[in-house]
Amino acid sequence: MTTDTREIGWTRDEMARRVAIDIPNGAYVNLGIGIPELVARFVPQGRTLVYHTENGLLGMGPSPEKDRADPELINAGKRHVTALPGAAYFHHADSFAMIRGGHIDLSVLGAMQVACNGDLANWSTGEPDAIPAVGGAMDLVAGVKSVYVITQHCTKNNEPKLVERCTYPLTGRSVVNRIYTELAVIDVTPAGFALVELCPGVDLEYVRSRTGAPLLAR
Amino acid sequence: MTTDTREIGWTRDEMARRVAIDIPNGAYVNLGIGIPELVARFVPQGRTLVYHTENGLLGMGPSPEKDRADPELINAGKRHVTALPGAAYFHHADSFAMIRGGHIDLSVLGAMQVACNGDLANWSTGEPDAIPAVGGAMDLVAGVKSVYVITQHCTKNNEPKLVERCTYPLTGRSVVNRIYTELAVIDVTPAGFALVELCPGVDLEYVRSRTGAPLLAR
Amino acid sequence: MTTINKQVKGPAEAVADVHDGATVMIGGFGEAGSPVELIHALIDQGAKRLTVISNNTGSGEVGLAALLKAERVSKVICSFPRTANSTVFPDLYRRGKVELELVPQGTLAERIRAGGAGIPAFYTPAAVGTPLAEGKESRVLEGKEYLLEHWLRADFALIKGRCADTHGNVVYNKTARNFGPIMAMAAKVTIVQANSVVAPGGIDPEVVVTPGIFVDRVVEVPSPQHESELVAAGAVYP
Amino acid sequence: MTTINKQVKGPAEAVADVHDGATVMIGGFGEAGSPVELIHALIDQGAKRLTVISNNTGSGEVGLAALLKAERVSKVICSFPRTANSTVFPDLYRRGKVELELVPQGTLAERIRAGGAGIPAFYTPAAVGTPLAEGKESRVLEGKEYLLEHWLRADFALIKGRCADTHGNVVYNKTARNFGPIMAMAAKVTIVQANSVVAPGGIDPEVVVTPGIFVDRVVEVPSPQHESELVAAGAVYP
Repeated sequence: MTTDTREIGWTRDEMARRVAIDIPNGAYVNLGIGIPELVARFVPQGRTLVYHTENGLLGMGPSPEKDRADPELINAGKRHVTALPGAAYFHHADSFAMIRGGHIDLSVLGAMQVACNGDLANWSTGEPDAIPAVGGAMDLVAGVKSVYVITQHCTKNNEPKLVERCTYPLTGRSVVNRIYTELAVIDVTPAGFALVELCPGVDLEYVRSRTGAPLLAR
Repeated sequence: MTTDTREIGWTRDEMARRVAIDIPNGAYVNLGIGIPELVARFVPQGRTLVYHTENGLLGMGPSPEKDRADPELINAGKRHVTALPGAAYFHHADSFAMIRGGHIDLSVLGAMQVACNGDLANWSTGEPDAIPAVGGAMDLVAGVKSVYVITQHCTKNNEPKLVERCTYPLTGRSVVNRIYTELAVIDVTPAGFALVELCPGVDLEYVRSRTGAPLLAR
Repeated sequence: MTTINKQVKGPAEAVADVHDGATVMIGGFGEAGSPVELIHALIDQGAKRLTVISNNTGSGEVGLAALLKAERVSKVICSFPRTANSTVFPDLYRRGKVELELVPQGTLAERIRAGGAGIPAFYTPAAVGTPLAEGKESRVLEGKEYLLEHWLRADFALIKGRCADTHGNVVYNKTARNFGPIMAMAAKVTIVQANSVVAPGGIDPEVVVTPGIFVDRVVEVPSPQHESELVAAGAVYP
Repeated sequence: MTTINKQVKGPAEAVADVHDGATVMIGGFGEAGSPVELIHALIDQGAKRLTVISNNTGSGEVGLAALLKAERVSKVICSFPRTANSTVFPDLYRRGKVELELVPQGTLAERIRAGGAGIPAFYTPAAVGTPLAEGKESRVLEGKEYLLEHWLRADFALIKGRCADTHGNVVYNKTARNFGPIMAMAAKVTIVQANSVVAPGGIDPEVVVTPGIFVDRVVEVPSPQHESELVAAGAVYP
């Protein structure tokens, strides 16, 4: 069930499920905070994914029952998690060696803006009174093999998040490979945004009208 | 007992014992291959030294009884050793982090030549058909807090090992703090070699005659 | 009989010599691994104008947040100074009471590790092309752009372990390990609070995470407080 | 039920795809940690013109020395190519049959670790002012001179562990750990021989030394041979 109230397009859960379909068996995956965390719920039957959380655990499992939570077993979002058989704990330099060294297959992140050249902005609005906080996002996009973004297609004010050029401060340059929104799955290609799949019931022109840069059909 | 046949000066065991006297309780010590290894036998009563071997062990103990040797528990000289209570194993990058990061208090090394500015040559004669091999010596002299050299005062051909300037390829520049030979204990100071102690029965002029650079008396 | 014993009586003794103006690394990611008792002892001790290197800035008004609230910290070097229930740092920052050096988390970890390993500087791809690259030297290596980053070292490190021996060997609890092992390497004086302190031999040498050479003092805190429980209970320190 | 299983049948299958011209990291310090069975399988497999990165060059005519003797190696990157009972490398080197890149041991370890950690280059004080600094970029940082050193990476790593699980997590035996954990990080394909291979959960996550993410294949070799015993017995491989 979902509390999502939009009229067309995938729900958040459906978006997360759509991401999960694209992740191959045995992949090492880092999930960002927020919507990306949902992806872990939808691993297709017959696949095993190994979740990495940058605070020092590979083989992260689902939330524990409440009375079994350990305040020292948490994920990057500071939520209680579990460790599955085959897990390993390690320190922060080793954890980011996994990230920076290209050992993580996939990072699924949220976004404020994605540009058609793959630039990502997801850490700061750049407003003067904002408390800047970057966490591991810049290391993730610079290091992992593939970066998928999962995000609503537009902001609450209906401004496109998929744009010609990011106006918010960048997290990384030319780092995003694929974008999952409630309307479509879109690749970032050398020619710009390219449609992979439309949500059933959504038409291409509508997606284009909600996108701030040209969208190639395949 | 010693098989040493020189007529004057300390035996090798006495040299090693003289080094040990200068090492404070609780020091972390790396011993080079050869004469330096003898130092471990002479830790003064009431002191505990923690021996580091760069192949991944802190808390190295003496050789095991023969039937208890493990071919995978060895020191940098590839000899069988033991691990004392309070020991720790670690990998090579961590081991040299201890060395390079200045965590090891003292390295005791052999030498081919030591110059009066502290330059050390102990890895290669530079001869064209020699197989060059450096091991961890360059990392040790660059990283540990103090470097002591333990060596015969002269070569077998009676050439001084304490010299104005090394003619052999260097291991490190201005790295030696103190030298222990069969004749004397000598500091490397900004003014050059300076006598700390003579072996009983050895006189200063004799040591000077065997030394290739000026030797200051204190 | 070993004559090495790094155990000190309590948190107060452990942090007694932290001086005004010191740089202090404080372990933890969120509350996991946060050495609450050592931080509280540091508040009691009174050292001022500290530079704190830590991934976050604490929550509520206990632990690291309480140290900030007491205005003992003039600069914070961290990756993520906001968290749930974190109001102290944002307030001080907006009022210009504390300086912030924001560092990507992996760069923060690597700079600390470099400090411990004697590597004064290294190249990393993180933050290239972003505002955090401003003023930094960059270089193309094998066709890709990298930034030059410098080591971080500290006067003191405050760390929480699960078990330590009197030689200073430490093992951790689950994801509370995080910054502990690298901060232990990078500080002149490393202070570890552990749920238990045992004799040498009490920790298998194969499973030691932080070898004793990196640790100067260990203090036993058998039942450490958890930040989230303190915050939930409305606790304020002191 | 996990659908990840990195175990392969035997050493031959494990090294089957090592190609001519590959760069191969081989773990071990002297005989401790030397993956003798994997090396012998590599000799049987026949790959040529290899670049081998390893601390030493083996002894007698077994293991790494046998690989050299078979003239499969065109270049060695190591810190100490001489040891007791080591005649194969010196002979090949004097005859100009093998190239040598001599690297200080700590720089070798750090270059490998850098390769695994995505750090393309770093500064180190080791070898400053020595012949091994020739041709290297140097730089003064905080008043001290350092050399710029570049990462080392490999196509394959051959490593010996004590126990591995089918996800690739590894623990080691005593000082046989040495280069294993960092080489596992730095190779595209990391192959581990272990005395035993267990199901996930068979190794406590707190004591894992090499997390499975760094390992591609594990092979069980229940009673591995020791180089010194083979040499003492006059063994020659193949």
